[in-house]
Amino acid sequence: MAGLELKSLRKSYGEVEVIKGVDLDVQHGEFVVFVGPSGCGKSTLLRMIAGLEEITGGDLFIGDKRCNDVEPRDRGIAMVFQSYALYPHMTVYDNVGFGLKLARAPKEVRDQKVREAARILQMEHLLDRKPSQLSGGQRQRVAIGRAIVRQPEVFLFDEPLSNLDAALRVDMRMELSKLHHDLGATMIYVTHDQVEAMTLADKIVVLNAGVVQQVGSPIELYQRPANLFVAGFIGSPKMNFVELTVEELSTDTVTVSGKDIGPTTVPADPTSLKPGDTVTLGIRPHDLTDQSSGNLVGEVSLVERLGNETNVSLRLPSGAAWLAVLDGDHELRIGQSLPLSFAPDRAVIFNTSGIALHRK
Amino acid sequence: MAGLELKSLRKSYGEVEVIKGVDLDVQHGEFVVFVGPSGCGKSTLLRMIAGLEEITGGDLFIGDKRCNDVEPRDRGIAMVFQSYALYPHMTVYDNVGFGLKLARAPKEVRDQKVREAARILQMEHLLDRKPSQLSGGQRQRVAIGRAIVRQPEVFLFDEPLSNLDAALRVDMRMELSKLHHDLGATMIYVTHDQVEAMTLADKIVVLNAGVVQQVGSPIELYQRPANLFVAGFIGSPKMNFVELTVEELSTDTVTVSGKDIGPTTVPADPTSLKPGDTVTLGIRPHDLTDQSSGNLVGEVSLVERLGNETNVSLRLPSGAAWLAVLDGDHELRIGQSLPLSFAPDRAVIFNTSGIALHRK
Amino acid sequence: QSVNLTYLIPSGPENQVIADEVVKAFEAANPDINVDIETRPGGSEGDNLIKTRLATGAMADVFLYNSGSLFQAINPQQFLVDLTNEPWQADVQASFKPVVTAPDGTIRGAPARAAMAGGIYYNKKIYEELGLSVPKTWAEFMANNEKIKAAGKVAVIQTYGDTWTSQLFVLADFFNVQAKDPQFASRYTANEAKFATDPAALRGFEKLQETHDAGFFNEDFGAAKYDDGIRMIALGEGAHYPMLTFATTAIAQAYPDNIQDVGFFAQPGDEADLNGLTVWMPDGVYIAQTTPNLDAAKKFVAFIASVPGCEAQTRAGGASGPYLVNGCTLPADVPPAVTDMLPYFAEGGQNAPALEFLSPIKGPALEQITVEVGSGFRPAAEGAALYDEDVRKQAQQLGLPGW
Amino acid sequence: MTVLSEAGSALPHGGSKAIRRSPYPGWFFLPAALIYGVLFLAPTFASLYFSLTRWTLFNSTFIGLDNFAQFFREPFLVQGLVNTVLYAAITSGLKVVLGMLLALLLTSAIMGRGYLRSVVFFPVLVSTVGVGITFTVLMHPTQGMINDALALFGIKGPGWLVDPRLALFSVALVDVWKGVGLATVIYIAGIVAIPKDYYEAARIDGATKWQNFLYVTLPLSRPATATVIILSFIGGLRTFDLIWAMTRGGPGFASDTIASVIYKQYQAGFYGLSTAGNVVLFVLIGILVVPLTMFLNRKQGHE
Amino acid sequence: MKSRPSIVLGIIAILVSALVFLVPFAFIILTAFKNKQQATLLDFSWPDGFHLWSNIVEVVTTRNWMLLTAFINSTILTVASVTLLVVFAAMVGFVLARRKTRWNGLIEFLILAGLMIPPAVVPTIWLLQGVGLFGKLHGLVLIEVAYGLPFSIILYRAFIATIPRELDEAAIIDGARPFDVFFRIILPLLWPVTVTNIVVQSVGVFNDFTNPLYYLPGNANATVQLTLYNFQSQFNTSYNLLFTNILLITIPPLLVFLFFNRHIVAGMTAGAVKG
Ligand SMILES: Nc1ncnc2c1ncn2[C@@H]1O[C@H](COP(=O)(O)OP(=O)(O)OP(=O)(O)O)[C@@H](O)[C@H]1O
Ligand SMILES: Nc1ncnc2c1ncn2[C@@H]1O[C@H](COP(=O)(O)OP(=O)(O)OP(=O)(O)O)[C@@H](O)[C@H]1O
Ligand SMILES: [Mg+2]
Ligand SMILES: [Mg+2]
Repeated sequence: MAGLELKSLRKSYGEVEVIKGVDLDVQHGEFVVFVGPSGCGKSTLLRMIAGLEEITGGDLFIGDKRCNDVEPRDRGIAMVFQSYALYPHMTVYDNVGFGLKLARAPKEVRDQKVREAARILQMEHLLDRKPSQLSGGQRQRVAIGRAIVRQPEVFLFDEPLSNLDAALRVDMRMELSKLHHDLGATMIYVTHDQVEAMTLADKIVVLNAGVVQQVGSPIELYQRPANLFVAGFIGSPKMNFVELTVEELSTDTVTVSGKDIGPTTVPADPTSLKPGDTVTLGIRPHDLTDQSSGNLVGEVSLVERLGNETNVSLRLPSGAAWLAVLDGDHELRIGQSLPLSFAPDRAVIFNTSGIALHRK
Repeated sequence: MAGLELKSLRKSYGEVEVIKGVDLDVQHGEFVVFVGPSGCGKSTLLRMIAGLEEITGGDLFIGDKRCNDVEPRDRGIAMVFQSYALYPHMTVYDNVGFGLKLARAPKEVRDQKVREAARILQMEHLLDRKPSQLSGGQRQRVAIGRAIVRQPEVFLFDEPLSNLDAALRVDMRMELSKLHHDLGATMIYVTHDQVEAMTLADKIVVLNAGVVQQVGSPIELYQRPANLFVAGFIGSPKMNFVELTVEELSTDTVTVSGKDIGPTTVPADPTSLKPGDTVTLGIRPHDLTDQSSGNLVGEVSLVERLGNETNVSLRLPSGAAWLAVLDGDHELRIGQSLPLSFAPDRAVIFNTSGIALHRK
Repeated sequence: QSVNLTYLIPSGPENQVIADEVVKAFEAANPDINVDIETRPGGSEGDNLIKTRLATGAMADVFLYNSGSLFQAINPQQFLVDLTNEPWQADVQASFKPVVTAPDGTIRGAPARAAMAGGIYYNKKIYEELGLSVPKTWAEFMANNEKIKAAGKVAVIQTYGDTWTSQLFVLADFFNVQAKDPQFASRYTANEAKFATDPAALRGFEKLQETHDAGFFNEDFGAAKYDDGIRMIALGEGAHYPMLTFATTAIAQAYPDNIQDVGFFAQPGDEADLNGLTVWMPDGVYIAQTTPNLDAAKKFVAFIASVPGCEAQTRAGGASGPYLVNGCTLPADVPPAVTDMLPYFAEGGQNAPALEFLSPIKGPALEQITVEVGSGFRPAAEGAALYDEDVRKQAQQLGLPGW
Repeated sequence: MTVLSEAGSALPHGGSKAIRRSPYPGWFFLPAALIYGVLFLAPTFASLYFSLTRWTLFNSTFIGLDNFAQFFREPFLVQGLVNTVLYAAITSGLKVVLGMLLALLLTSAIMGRGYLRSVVFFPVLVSTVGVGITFTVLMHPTQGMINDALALFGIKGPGWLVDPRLALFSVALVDVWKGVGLATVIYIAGIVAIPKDYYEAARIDGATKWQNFLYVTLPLSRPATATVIILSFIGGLRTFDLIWAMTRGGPGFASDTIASVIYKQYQAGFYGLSTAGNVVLFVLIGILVVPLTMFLNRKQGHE
Repeated sequence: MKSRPSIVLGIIAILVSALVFLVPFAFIILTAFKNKQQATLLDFSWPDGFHLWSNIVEVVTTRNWMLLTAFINSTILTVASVTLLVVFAAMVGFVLARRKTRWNGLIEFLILAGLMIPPAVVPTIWLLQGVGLFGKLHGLVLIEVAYGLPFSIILYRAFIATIPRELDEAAIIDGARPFDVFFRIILPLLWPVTVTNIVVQSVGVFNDFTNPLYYLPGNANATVQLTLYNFQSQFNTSYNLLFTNILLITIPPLLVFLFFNRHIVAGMTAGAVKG
């Protein structure tokens, strides 16, 4: 049984505090994904869980044991380092098998497991190479291989697929998902890839500047972001925001309007609002459709045609820069004005502190 | 003027040939993206262009000069290494300014450029740190910074954004695009991110196992892939394929049918085909819609709900595993059968050697 | 039941050869005793080794070491076996006994080698050629040098490439010092006489300076080595070479064809009738207190100090001077340099032990000072004064009274 | 990259008392500490007592600080001190510079590399005695090869070892000749440890060979430089064997260093005095070397 | 760009090295070819005859083949002490470089002290006698280890910084005990440094003269440097034999160097970490 419990965990490098009190519960067998902007402390948190980074404050429980001072070796973890950290003097085979060798696994078992991992990672032909003879993505796969052969209670993955091509990434994602399923191990996974986060996670943890912003299932985070940060961070392309003024309140809707958008009634929790307040309305680029009878109009400033969809950058009358993702291929002129619409129930209202006011 | 010309460039590491005769023309000011599976030789090619890897065979022209044996210094290039290769003994500031220092740029100019780059890369607060005190993404940005301050004729980027979060990645993509625009420099860019490739490239080069598969504009590659490999590689999720039999040929259509799909007439070049031949039909997951009156039916094996769209994995009657990306959020049961349809002009026909038979 | 003895000697081929021969002869006479020869560095490195091994109780059974002041410095009373009452002491010449006598008056050693002297080798051919005769006074010596120099030859060979050779003019002058002041040694030991202030003692330094200032030296005197000196004197490349007489063996070995050309005389003093030789007592052999084989060791020492012992030595190394054991004779065909020495030892001849056998103090920096004086870097008086300082340090370190 | 936790680090929270064992365990010191402590440190510190005595090895008399007083009265102490520092500075300076250059040459793709490496290292292997004799011969003022060679160019060579102004420098040069191979192998180890990525980055950044050296090799071979400087500087301050073999501190006292003065005292049997001298030399070296090491170790390139 | 060996530079280097390094060497060889008389002249003359072989025979057979005994002793001494030295020093260097504690300064000072103070011979002998190691080969081995440690530790300490700490971490996560981290990761990656250490220390121990002289007396225990004294005394030296001997005892360390030199290769840590 290896759930995890983090209790106001803190970490400072000298003066700089990079983890500012993180509380988190991870159930045994859960697949938890950490996301957050570059430098927010994801790797640090992972390394603290692994026992590689001294914990400055707070408590870490693995299973039911306080593990602040337990040696990494005794924590029952495996980890894929962001920097790979391959043993340069060993072949791929030995790199992958090193953990098993240390655990004194019989040679045949080791051999079988290493080959199995190599198969999963599509690197059977590389087993005799040294890390210096591998491409970036191949090295990354070796790093994954090293972790997965060990079948520990807890897996820690630090951006394990960042250097793989799309097809391989999809394959690997599936393999990891399968592994998770087969082993029933707890997995903690750092990624910048939204698709990965969305598809793999039982639970996503959004970090920003060392603070947890929201913890929830992928769909929850996407549909009911807790605050502006999460709203902006989850979902790609990013959610569009515009500042509006509260016009009217009902029990579970708020009517807002502003320079860019005429009066629109959005489902929201109005309790903390009063008419005249400034709020931010957020709407995802995918939720915008080009419709002549739209509730807003933007001037096209950039068009990216991806084939099956078209990304349109727009400038709203207030000057706000928005993005719309339109289905299919559209030929648009830069400078032309484009009327857009959205379904109000797709929009989210945030108060001035950035807290989302979801309908209860 | 710094176009590039690669003439049957080859590279072997001992026995292993990793670049097997690459021909490529890059115009001055063009933005070329290299894509290809992990280990296909992208980095090697970049390093050959940079002059870091000895050229085993063929000729490399930069501008109009044969550069096989020219020192990297004299090639007028800047490069972002896949492994960053930051100078561990220098601060971020010095890392970024190093090239300028070597070029004996005046101190003020250097300072101004370094700070400008830091601003662009959102790392102004990190200038005094050593690389070892940075997170993975921060290091990557330093690596980018080091290249962009130098304003060379040719930029070489090796997966420069792979470790950045989505938001930052979008920002950086825009900044690179802007830089390209402002400097008019030639850029060669390796990425695994389809969106990056599609949005940035004037021209995409698809590599596989050291061989160029296709060169073309993003939309061309997406819509008219030259072969099965490109078709499968470009576009995410991957194109679905199914083997069918040719039923009928007209001047510019081919009618195919098979176990999974009833007779369908697809626009294609029929010249090399005759009825009864086996061909492969490809259709992108995004081009599949759930329609009760569809031309095929699959059994749902996995559902990934991303919020704005839903990825559905299907098993066709023949056993082929397909994926459909359906707009919006769908609740589907695993095991249920799902009828799908596609517009025939979205489908691509490949002959048995995997060559696409596009209508002329 | 055979006994194993270890015998520690200074290294070097000639020492080795002699020791081998002695041991061979001894073993032939005492088949039940087996002697292993062990070597050690010579010079001060050797002094340290000897002291260290004595101090740590790790000394060989029998060892060969200097007599005189160095002997005193190894605490003979504490570490060496008392040999006063050995029967063979009767045959040891009386002049040797004091230099191996511990402070308590017991004799702790036996003579191991032939006696040596310090003086001046000269090349007989040059002397013949220029019609010179052996000088009895310093003035005559300098006059000879003058003539030799005028003939375009090197008058005095100096070899400061081996610094120790530079001391000879000072050390070999001691007979002359003693002749003037018989009490010098004891006054010197008692901190009453000084080289710088005693005119007779200062002469040694002055002589060195004079010969240098007169330009009598070979051009490369600063770099030449002892071996060069030997060659030059043997081959007539130079006329005089102040040296210890053990060089005779070396010359005989290296230049057997020229050994007849090399003669020897004592370093002249200022008066012709006070002409005598400064003598170096031979090394002694000693038995360490720690030996488990005292009887065998005593037998071995007795053998060395016996006629068969010196015969074995002569067989192996030739003769370089008189042995201090009664009954030991030199063969008839000894080289002229040895013959030249003998009169000083004979009845009526004049000789005196070198200062280091009369006083425990010998400043360690003497050779460097004499190099300086002999190279003209430092005047004789200053050199002597510096040496007095050096001597003082030594005396203090020895804890002698009166310093 | 980041610091692993250390044993016994004070934890702000109570909780379990389980001592976290460092991955860098203290007991790794044990075998070395035992051997070094027992066989070197203990006797050495014990012997410090003898610096306060008049010591013949057989018995010692306590004489307080007299030995130190005597040591500071040594007639050529000041000159010896100057010589010592000069000698150490020259030899270590040249070893660092030449060692670095040779190592650069010998790690580059150069014809005959294996041969050159061996040749450069060869002098390290030859016993000091042999080197001493060989060079006294080569440096002989009238028959020496060096002066013969100079004579070919019409230069009258100096008396390398005979001229009191030159002797120390001549010995220093021979010391460099003998020791540069050692510096070179250390540098070679240092240079090969530098990942080639950095050179590639620098080449792309437009570095010339010289700049490559200045900004990449030099800073990143800092471990080697630090080692070579410390070892050769301490070595230089302490050596006497080559001086002893070649000039015995001469001519006269011209090439005496503190170490050779001490050695001579030791050879003369002044054991207490030489121990006192060693204490003085130790303090002197400490004064020079401790700040130097602190400086050299202060900001290591990596980590 | 081109990795073709630089020929011009190579030739210049070879010529210069020949002049600077081989001329003195030539002197040693020439002298080894001469007979005693000619060798005594100590000059660069061509040997009058070929005496190398007879010199070798004489050198080797002198004193009951003492040189052979000495070779065996020196080899055992060298192999044993260098092995211990390398392992123990690397262990200390490793922990010292990786773990920062407030004791580091003191420890480093004590190590430096080993380079700064000459060992005290007599107390050491007393000590060795006390523990029964005096005059024993293994006693001398320990002495050599003790005296060689500072150098090796300093060398290792400095170089451990060149190994990315992530590798330690990766190994720790893989379940490595400190011992494994050290022997399986650190030590192999420090191979060039170890080679340097081996070469330097072997030369030092093999050519050591003072320590065997004091701590290991006795003919049966002679080491190679001591054999030089067979031909050299205060007043008389057979230069031909001395130099032949020097030549002979220089060969084994040279072979050691030639063997290990090939192992000093670049790029040990290539491909280990990204960033
Ligand atoms: N030194 C080497 N010896 C042998 N093969 C090598 C060596 N270096 C690289 N390779 C091989 O060359 C091929 C191309 O490597 P390259 O780094 O160019 O791949 P890449 O396309 O950049 O891959 P990635 O996307 O994973 O970075 C890889 O299959 C790699 O294993
Ligand atoms: N040794 C250090 N000293 C000071 N600050 C550090 C040190 N190491 C890391 N940091 C800082 O700690 C913060 C968190 O780093 P961490 O590596 O956890 O980020 P991350 O979330 O993994 O980012 P990325 O996605 O870029 O990898 C960063 O801002 C980084 O600059
Ligand atoms: Mg990270
Ligand atoms: Mg790559």
